[in-house]
Amino acid sequence: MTSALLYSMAGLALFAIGFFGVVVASHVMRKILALNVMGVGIFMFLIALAKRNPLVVDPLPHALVLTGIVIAVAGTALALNLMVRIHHMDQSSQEQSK
Amino acid sequence: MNMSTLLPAFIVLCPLLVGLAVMATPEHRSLQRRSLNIGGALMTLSLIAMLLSGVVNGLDFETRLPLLPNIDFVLHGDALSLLFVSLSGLLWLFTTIYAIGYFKNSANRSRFFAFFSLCVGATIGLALAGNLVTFLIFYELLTLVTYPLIAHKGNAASIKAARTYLVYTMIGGALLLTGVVWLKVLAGPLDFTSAGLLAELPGLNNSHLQIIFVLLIAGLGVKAALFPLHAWLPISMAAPAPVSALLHAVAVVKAGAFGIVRVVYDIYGVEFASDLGLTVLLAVIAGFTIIYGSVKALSQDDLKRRLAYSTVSQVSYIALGTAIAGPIATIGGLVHLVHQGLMKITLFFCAGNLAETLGVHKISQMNGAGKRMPLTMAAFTIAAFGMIGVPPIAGFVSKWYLGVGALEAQAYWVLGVLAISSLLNASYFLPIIHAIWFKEQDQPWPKEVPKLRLETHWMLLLPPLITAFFVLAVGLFASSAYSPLTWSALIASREYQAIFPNISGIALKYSTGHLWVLILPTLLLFAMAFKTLRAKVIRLIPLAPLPALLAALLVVNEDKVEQSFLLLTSAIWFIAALYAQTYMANDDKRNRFYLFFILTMIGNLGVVLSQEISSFIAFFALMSFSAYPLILHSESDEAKSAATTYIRWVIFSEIVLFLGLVGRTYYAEFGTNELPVVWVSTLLIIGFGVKAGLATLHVWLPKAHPVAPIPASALLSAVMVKVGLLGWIRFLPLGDASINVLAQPMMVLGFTATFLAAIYGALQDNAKTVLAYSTVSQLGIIVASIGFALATPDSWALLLPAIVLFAMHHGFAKASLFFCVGLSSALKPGHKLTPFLWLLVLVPALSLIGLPLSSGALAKAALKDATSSWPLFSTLLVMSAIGTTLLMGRFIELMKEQAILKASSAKPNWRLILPTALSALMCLSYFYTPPFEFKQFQTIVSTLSWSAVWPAFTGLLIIFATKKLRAKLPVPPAGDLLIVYQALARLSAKTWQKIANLNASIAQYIDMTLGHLHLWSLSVSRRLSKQLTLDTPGTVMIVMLAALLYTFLT
Amino acid sequence: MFNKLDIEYDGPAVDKSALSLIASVLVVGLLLAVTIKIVLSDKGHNTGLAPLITQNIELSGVTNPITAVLLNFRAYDTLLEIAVLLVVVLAILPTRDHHAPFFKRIEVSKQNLVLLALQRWITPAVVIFAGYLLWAGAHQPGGAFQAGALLAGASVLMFQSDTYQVNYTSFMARVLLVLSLVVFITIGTALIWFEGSLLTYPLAFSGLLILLIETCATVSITLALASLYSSFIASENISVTDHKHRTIK
Amino acid sequence: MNLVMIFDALLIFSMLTLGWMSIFSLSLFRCIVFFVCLGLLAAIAWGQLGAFDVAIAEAAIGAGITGALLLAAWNRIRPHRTKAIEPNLTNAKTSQKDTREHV
Amino acid sequence: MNYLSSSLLLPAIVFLPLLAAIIAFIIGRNRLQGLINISFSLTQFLLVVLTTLLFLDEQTDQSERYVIGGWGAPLGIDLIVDGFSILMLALTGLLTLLITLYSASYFSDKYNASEKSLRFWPLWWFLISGLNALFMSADAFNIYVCLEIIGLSAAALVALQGNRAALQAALRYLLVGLLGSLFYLFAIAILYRSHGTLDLMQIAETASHSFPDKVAMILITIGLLLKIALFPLHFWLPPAHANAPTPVSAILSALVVKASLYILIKFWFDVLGEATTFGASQVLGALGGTGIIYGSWCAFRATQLKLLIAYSTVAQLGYIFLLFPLSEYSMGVSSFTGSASQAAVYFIVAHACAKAAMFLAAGNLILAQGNGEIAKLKGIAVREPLNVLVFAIAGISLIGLPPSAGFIAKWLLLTTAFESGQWWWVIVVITGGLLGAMYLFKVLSLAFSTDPAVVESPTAKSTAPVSSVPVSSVMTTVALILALITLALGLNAEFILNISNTVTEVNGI
Repeated sequence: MTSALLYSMAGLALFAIGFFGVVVASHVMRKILALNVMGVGIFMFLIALAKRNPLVVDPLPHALVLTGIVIAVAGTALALNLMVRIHHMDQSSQEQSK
Repeated sequence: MNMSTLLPAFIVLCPLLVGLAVMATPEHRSLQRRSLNIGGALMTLSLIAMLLSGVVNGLDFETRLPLLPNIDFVLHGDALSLLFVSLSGLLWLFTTIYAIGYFKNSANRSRFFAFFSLCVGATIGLALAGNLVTFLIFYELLTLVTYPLIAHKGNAASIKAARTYLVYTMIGGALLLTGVVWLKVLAGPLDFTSAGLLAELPGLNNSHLQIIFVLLIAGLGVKAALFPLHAWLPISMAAPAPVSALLHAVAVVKAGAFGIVRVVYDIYGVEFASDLGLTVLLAVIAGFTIIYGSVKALSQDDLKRRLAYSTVSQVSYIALGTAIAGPIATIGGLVHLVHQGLMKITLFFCAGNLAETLGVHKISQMNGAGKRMPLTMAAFTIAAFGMIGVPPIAGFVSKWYLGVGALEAQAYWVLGVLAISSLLNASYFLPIIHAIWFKEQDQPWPKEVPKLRLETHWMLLLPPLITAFFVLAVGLFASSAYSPLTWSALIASREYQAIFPNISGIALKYSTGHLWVLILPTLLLFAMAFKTLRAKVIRLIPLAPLPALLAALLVVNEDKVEQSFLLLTSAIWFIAALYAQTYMANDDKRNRFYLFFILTMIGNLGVVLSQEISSFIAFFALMSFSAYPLILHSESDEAKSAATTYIRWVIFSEIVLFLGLVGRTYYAEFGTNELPVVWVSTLLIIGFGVKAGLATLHVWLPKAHPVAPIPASALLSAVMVKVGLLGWIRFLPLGDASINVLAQPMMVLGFTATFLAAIYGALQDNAKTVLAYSTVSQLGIIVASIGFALATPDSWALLLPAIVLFAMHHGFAKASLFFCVGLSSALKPGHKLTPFLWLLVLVPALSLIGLPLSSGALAKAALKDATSSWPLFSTLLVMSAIGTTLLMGRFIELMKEQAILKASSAKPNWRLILPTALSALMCLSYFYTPPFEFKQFQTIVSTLSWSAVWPAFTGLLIIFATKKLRAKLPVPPAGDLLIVYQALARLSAKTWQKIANLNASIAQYIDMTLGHLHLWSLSVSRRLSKQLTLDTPGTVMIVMLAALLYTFLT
Repeated sequence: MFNKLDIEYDGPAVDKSALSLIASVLVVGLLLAVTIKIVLSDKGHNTGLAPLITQNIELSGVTNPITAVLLNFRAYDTLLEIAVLLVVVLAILPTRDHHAPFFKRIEVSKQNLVLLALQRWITPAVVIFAGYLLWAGAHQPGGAFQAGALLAGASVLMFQSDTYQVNYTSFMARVLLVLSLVVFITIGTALIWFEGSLLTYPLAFSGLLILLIETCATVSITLALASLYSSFIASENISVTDHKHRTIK
Repeated sequence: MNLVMIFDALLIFSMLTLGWMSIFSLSLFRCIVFFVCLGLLAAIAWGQLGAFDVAIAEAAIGAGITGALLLAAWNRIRPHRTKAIEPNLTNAKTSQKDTREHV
Repeated sequence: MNYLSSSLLLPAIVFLPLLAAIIAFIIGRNRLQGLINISFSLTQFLLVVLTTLLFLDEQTDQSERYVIGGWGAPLGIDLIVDGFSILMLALTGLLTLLITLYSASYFSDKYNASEKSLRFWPLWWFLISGLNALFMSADAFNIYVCLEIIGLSAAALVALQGNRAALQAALRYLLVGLLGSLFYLFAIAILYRSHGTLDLMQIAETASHSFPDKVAMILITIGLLLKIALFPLHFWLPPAHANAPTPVSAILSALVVKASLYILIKFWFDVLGEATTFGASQVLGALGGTGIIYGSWCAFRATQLKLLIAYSTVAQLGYIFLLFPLSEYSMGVSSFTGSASQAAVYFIVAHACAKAAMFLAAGNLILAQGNGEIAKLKGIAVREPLNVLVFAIAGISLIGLPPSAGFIAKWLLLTTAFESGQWWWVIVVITGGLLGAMYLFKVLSLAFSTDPAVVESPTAKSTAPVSSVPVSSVMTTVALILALITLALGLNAEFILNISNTVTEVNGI
């Protein structure tokens, strides 16, 4: 049970929690958080993958994770922006309706 | 890419391009649109003509484009496709002209004409298709392109109609697609090969082929309006008239029928299909549809819906023709494709004209339309008669070949179907014709367009007239080189190759002897059409029969029977014409009388002169139908009821005759062993029996004769009745012994008629009815002698001249008696001429009774020695004289009463007396005329025997004895057995009514359950979809994940 | 799952419909068991591409293997990744007011001293450290993305005090945002001309080129991430009536 | 079970709990905070596993920027905004009740 | 290596749209905007045509590899172009050209949408570049990045309209997209773990019935099904496609959905062919079948025109998914070369053209009519005859009636179904066609009916206030061109089929 194996299992666990969260959470923010948690999970699996062989560290997964992180943040930003604009739309429509 | 590969493509492309071009023309540029349309139509027609000439002299035209892996888009011009292409090309031209006239100033015409030419383009493509896939492509294109046409008006009714049309055709298209794909997978590329593709392909399992056949036929059946799939046709009558004209006469409906022909012949091959038992299935469905369509048409009041239902039944003729696996039936089916197209398009044009100019949509509103729109209604009548199958016109040709084909394939039930459907056709077309011509206009036209120079816009009038002309021409010149009949025969010969019989025997050739005789009357007939010439023509009418009379007297003719009949007919027609000049002088409806007088004359002379079966039936039908207005002339109530009974019996006789003659021609041509000749002879006997007053079939005679004007009733009983006898002589196989089983009943019927008619006639109170009954009794004698001839075939040589002699005698005597009835006013006692007039009455009466030295005695004597081998016959013959004397005595009593009653002061009219005198003279001296050359003077003397005298005295004794008794007896109604028949008719009508409202209630029940089902399914779907908004898509996704896990890992 | 996207709803965290709860627990457990089984089975390639990368590291012009992979071996991925970032920035940027100046300093009356102090001390340190990170990327852990993110962090700090306003839709901002993608593409396509196929750096200049790309990338990433953040803060692009009352707790 | 193994186990356990809490904790603000902590712990974990580049990136972007964005977004959708304008309570309640079913 | 794999062409196809996006972003709002974009789309189209011609005349039936950075397969990333991808590239090129023409006038000032066009054009070009990159990429992770570009830019484009429904649809679309991509990323990780390389060809060589490969295949299938919107996971597609601006919904329905399908086909048949089982393909087929029925049923009951067309996309996708059960399973490995693949390829092309034409025509009708309500379309044929005609032609192709490309596709599908003996798919396809006819002619019958109440009465609320701007002729001609292409494809199947026939297994070099 090397530490890499432990981490990859943890990564999968995080992925599972994230997926469960996305399916079950009701609020949009929670869904976005869940998606990010899934992302962290996958990245942990990848990084653990890189260290499978204690002697040599495989740099490729690291590059993938780096790109993954940037994409994750981009996706989250867009989702949040849309959420806020929807909320703003509801607010202004409520003001008009009052 | 030379001409032979490009031509089919050009033909298909031309209408499609015209369609697109018209779609692009803006709405207001009507001239450009009109020129485009008509130019396109003409161009396509010329291309088709080129293709036609090419195919005739053997060139092969094929356009082949790669479409799908190992399937090509093939347009192939073979004989069958050309039949349909030329039909649609031709009718497209006329319908375009009609449509331009019809849509004078209505909205979005560009759209209409665009889709119109696209629709024709699709039809031509469909016709030229070389394999089943190309056929399918154009078949579906046709559906798409006809949808906007039906929905053209845009109102709720046409949208609903378009929707139903779509539902049916879409489902049909889907079934066809499945069938074609499945067949393609089984049998590879599906090119149409003339003797059937699947026959030779090895290793195809038959159950699959059967299912595929059912799929294909269901798919095509929708458009061919076979029974369960026909409901869209009547509903889509909401479309404008040109659409329903082209669609239901040519494009859509024919596409289905053409498809069935292609599938049965070029894909399955007829023998292979019949081995699989498929053709029987198709035949049954087609047969049922024919009957169902006609029955439904009966109950429709809307004209276009009635025509729609008649299309439903007519198209199934084609399917029936293909289903009966026989070359002749195929010809019948194929030729009906063209004929039905022509007839139906004429009918729809006329319906469109009525709707457009008078706003008439219902049949009940059509009374008196003939007067307002004579030409359109004439076209309508020709086409309607064609649909019924009246001989010379197109419909008859296809029914004829279908009949013979049915016999060839031993499918006797098909003959039954043909008979019933002709009966039904008559019963839903004749009332319309009656309403048009013979009823007065009882209500103002709903939406009348002001009357122009012509009855309606020339563009609306020309097409129906041309197509009507084509209907007539196709019928009359059926066996000419370029007629559709020869073309279909060519197709059938290519389909059947080896086993194709020579059909020259049953071909319809119209040829009569001494054709020049009919020229003068036909000229007079055409002259009648012009108002100005009408008065002069009426005066010339007596000259019409003279050429025939000269032919009878002067021209040496080896056929004695024809010469004698010709003599009788022409003489009586001449005398009647003279008589009519004065008799009808002050009658207001005399123009109509003279018109039909000439028509009947042509018919009668034609029948006598004709040498061919087809010309015989044609003139026979012409005579019987044109006699109807003569009977109806006085428009009184009894006249109307008499006329209706007369026409009903005529229709019945026509149909029975049709069957009889079909049987006779078939067996004359292809050997008689299969079906006993007895059946054919019975049919012929019944067919001509109606006309010749056979015992139970005579009921129309006593009602019709008294009602008609004197010259007409004279002609009716003297001459027209004899045609039945002529028919028997010509067509009954009197020589051979096989039908002597019929002799017994004939003789019994003959003599019962003679005696019963005499007794019944004696009780009548109207002079003409008495004479009518005397005709019936005299005819009884002829019937009996014919029966005798059947019993002893070898005596026929002797018997024939005797029968002819007797017929001639009866003709002249009865004619002069009828003429005397006309003189009744002049018979008052005390005037110096009355004894002379009484003499004119007594001479024919006494010769009828057969007193010595009279022609009657001579005829009876001839009969006696011809039937000497049977003593009973001659005694009965003598006894018959008693009956005749009874009738004559009663006649004279009535004449005396009338003379006293109408003792008008007017001096006797010479121009009436002269023709009666002439006929009385003819009655005495006819046997000196050339056809009889009686050499032995002593035969006349031999009539002086006692046997000729005692019956007269007994008759006189009975008259005086029963004078008082007869005064007390109530007068029995004129047509004796008619009451029985009418009761029977009422009974069957009641049972039919019960059946009708039984299935009406069933239909209602089905609709109700369907309605509930629909509502229930809607509510279920609403509830389902509420849950199914997948408010838990996540769970669904997870369930899918599980499913995939399972399938992947196990 | 996605049907109820309520934003105001502050109710219980879990979408209570029992069906989805049970099913999801069941299957997620299944998923976990399956994947753990994979991890334990441990078959498969134990070193991945490590040996291959170490062989080619000297050809790549940089010594840090991750930067080599990112900017040389899989340069195409990085290019597309920058494009992704740009897409999101573009989607979020407001479309109005091109004319406002790129950088504006506003004198705000009420100064939050702590914040001001923090800004004054930390921002320069962060900038220097980011520079170092960028430079060290070639041979030690570091690189464009990390430097860019760091600078973005600094800009977040700056925005808190509302003293600086950066207008991301001005021409200058737009050019800077797009700078890295333009540079990357031009270099890539130019290399086709010189070296025969896309993004093959010539041995001599590969180090230099990578550094150039990295710097531009850092600039663009900083601006991109800063604009992402500012879109939530800045009020003008989302006209919210409560502009005046924005108070920070 | 040397010291490093214990540290790893602790780290993993805390990351899992933080992961769970960042989705299903009561209030949204608490979720976001837990998520930022998760980001930091992840950075440490990457360090542990020898991926230093990624550790820095995770710390800067994963915890830094994402955290900042989440907080800013949360700030925009907090119900307090409406209280500031019309402080009456009904308004708050209505906003809560008015959770339209977005089908 | 021949000319294609070394020249500028392949990378240019990806980079040209990127440049176009950058320029559109920088120049912002000015007169030349429409013109520049049209010229870019024209050059893009010419490039694609050139590549297709080059690829065709090489007639080598294998695929062309383009090595980026000179590093070769496992280390660097390669671009690979085979028959199927060339066809998709050509399709993208064509649709880009036409829809750019359409949107040039759609976003012009006439419809006061000019400031929206600022944000539209860059996102549009990023979407196109993503699509092109995806069709050419031969590297698993590279596909992930392309999927992300497409997903994000598509979501942003859907949100362009700005009203609440559009934002809601965009958010849902984005979340679904992200979830799908994460599943895909997880699968790549597993693949990398067991195969040690990210290049598809090399993975294909060592793919086997092993457990990790199967799990990876499951994850990829689930992830991509989410993005393709197959039946049970289709909930996000109708609102997204209905609320997006017309050109966006056209490209979404025609191509974006097909991109993820292309990747699924690539993995299912080429890369992880070993790992797939017949049972699984039946599951996909079943989902496809129910999708056809359900999609058509919802389309029939839809009241908004664009929603109707969106649901018909769901239905049409069902048809393509019948490819999976129908492709021959010779000894367990299914290859993408049988007639089923021809049917699927033809369906994709036919559906793309027809659906794009239908959306554009619908857009024109809605612009002319003022609102998207189907009931309000009564009597539109009088005012907008050409657009109704285009709508009808596109509808005909969707139903699969003869003169159109749809018919050829349906024909090929039916022949395959019969040949492979799975006759039950025939029933599904036929009923699908009939249901399709139902909802198409529901609209057409309204367009034809001249109900006097609506047409003449000026007071009808719907037509009066909303200024129904006359539809610009450019937009109608574009829709017409697309419809004519559908018809042209209907007449000759050889052209498309012999391009796609050069589809080979990725591992068979």
